[in-house]
Amino acid sequence: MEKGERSEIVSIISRKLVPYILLFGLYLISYGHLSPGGGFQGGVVLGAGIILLCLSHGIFLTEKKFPLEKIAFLEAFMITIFILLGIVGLIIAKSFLGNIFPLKKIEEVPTAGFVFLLNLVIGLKVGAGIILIFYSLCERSEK
Amino acid sequence: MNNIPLFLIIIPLFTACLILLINFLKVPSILTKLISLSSIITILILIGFSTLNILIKKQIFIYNLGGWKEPLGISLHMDGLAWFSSLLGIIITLFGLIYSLKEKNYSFKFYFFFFILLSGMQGVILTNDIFNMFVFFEILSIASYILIAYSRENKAIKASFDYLLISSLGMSLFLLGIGFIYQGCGSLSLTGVGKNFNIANGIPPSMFQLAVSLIVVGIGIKAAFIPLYSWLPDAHAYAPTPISAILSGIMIKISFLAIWRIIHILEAINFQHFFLWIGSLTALIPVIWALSQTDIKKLLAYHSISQMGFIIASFGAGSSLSLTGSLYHLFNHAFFKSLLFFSAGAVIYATGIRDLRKLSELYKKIPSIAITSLIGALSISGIPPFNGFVSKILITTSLKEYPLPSFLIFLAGIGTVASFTKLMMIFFNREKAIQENLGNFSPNKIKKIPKALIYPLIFLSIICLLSGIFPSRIAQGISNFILLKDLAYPLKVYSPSNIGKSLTILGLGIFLYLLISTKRGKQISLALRKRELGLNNSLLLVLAGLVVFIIFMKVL
Amino acid sequence: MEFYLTFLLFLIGVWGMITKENLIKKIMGLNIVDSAIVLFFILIGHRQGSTAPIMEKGIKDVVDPLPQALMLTAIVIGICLTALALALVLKIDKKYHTLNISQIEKLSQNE
Amino acid sequence: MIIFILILTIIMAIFALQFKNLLNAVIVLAVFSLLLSLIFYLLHAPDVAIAEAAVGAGVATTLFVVVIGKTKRKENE
Repeated sequence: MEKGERSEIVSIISRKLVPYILLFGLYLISYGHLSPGGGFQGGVVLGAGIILLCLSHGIFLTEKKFPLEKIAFLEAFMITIFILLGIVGLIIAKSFLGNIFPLKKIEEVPTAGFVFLLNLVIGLKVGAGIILIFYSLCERSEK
Repeated sequence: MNNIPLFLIIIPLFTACLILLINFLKVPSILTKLISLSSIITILILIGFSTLNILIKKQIFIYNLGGWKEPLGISLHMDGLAWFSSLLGIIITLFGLIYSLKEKNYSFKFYFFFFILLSGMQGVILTNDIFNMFVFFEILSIASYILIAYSRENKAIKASFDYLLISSLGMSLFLLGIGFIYQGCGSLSLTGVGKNFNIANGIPPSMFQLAVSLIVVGIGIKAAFIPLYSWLPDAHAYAPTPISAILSGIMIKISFLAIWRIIHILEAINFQHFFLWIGSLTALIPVIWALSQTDIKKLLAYHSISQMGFIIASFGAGSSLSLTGSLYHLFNHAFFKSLLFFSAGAVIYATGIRDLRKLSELYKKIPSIAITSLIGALSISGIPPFNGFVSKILITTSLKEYPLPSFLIFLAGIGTVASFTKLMMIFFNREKAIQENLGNFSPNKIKKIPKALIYPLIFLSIICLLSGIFPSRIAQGISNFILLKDLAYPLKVYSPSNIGKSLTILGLGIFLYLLISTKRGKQISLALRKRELGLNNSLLLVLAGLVVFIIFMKVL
Repeated sequence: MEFYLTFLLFLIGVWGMITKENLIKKIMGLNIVDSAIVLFFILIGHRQGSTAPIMEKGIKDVVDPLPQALMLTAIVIGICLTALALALVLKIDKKYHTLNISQIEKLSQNE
Repeated sequence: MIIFILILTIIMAIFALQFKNLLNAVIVLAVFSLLLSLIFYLLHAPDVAIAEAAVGAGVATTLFVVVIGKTKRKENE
């Protein structure tokens, strides 16, 4: 993957494109409860943005910015947080993943209750997971 | 109390995540093992707490996920049957964990997927929502694909890939069946499906038949009855030993119990009767292949399918005695098959050889393993006073009205005795194995077996013996507390005629063993061994099985 | 009509899984089967003349949102299976140096 | 409209399975996923459409391409 010839155009365009893809991923995550999107879709878009970076700039450079160990730690950490949030919901709101925040009007992002938080956790986890799958298929993990 | 079903799923999941997380902190691996052990013991204690309420007070624990009640939300139900299978699963998993602690230095990834597997199993048992069941089945399957390929040997990876393709096709069929059910009745919770999805409520018969066939064939791939079992021998044989024991001991049974629940809820009585025939064929045909095997674990894997045949056939007969026999045999098979797999694993650990023909006279070197294997073999062949005898007698008594299936099961019993005589020869025969020029195995190379590997074997042997000695109490208990039916039949298992029958099977089995160990018999078994279905034919067989099921449903 | 075409798509996927010799082609067949089932569920929930299930003011008639939620899960599982199968294919290629199923089976029989 | 795109999708599926060059087949599979997500959008399932486009056309395609790059490119029959 990293030895193939890379054209200048692809490299520049993808460099300009990646921030917008990541932004779109974050948008999908944070507005998941109001418009189409959500944790999983946003996470996949985040992961796809990083993968695009890998494809255009080579996996070495990308791995310097996003090291494997940190991504793996992020993934494990997020899923643990998810279950802990569920247990917090169980203790406070009497049901697993129950809402512990006050509910306000629809269409306000920060007051979506628990859903926004869960979407964020899921999104980061899925994004990290997608990048991990890509890294391990490229066999960076076996050193 | 109602939270217990939730915790049975969440604790393994949380443990898995914790194991993954503490690996980043560079802690010693003993901590991983401690966490695993303590989490399983916690689950065991939780199930113990629920015993009184479920069995004596006949309560059903219902937990609504997220506080949404049944028709809208997902709920977890824990009744007697779920309690039984959950407990069985945890006990076998505990033994598998204890065994795995010393067998090899398994990395944290192994324990991570081990707990994901446990969580998926508990989920399949406890959930009362059919789509949720699909999700848990997939969690279970993905964990098992990875664990089967864990050793990274050529055949293990090939087996895992085959299993992945066949099982994914099956799961797709299952999902298609769920789609038909949702289209028909607009409900996904099993209670709602049972109320609304039947022909009396205006569901077109062809749709009902199609949905039931799709679901049964989809799950049936995991329960491994004929003709859907072709993935099983390789997958169970080349997995690490604790995983083989868990897959054979409990996973295929959980899939079968899911079929059991779905058939009961949809009230597909005709279909249940069909299982009598499927079960008796499943009992017989894999035994023929098992007789020809030379790999220790593969022989055991073929016998897992065959014993599932006994369970399924007995389920198909449908009377209260035969249902009790089915559950009793399921319980017994979980214990003696994991005992046999652990013993085989210990033999492989000690000698490093999997081939039956290369091993001999192991009794002198590892007597403890020889004795536990003998107990397992006697149990599976149905020799008194071990537990296999009791449940096989229950099954044959309940199948008396159906002459052909009971004859097939009789033949399967003879084949079982013969192939386990073949297996026992590695411990007790006196000939030198060198006679067939199969390499040089020197008895001095035997490794010492750590005690942690032997403890689970001893416990399992004791359970095998105890559940054979007190047959009527356990049978009554299963019937009264779990199936909620009275066992009308007076239980006299240890009557002279029953013992005579089992001794006849033993004699005929040993005769069959002498037949196959002649030169002609060896040629036939070599020819059989070479004839294995490829991946393409297995996938085709899944479709063929589906067509057979649909045609059968149409005819009746 | 859409249901029949979806069923045809399903059959094409199954046909690819069964008849193709190359392992990657088999995984593609699996992908197609998954997609066909997703399409089937979405068609079940679809009603003519209704709109997407998004909360806004003044919208009453929406399509059934439940199959869509279910299918998100199914897509997640599908990509997991694809990734796992591809990882196994890489390992198989390393061990057997071919991706042709009949050659692999011949090699593993002779071991 | 939906039926027309669905027929196109089926043709793409057949092409994806029939191409000898695996890289071409993967590209056709990505087109297949995109068309499918268009159908989902027309069937008022925007959530699923986004997921299918991101997963099927984006991530799955790259994974396939990586694996094909690491193994042999041609389907040998």
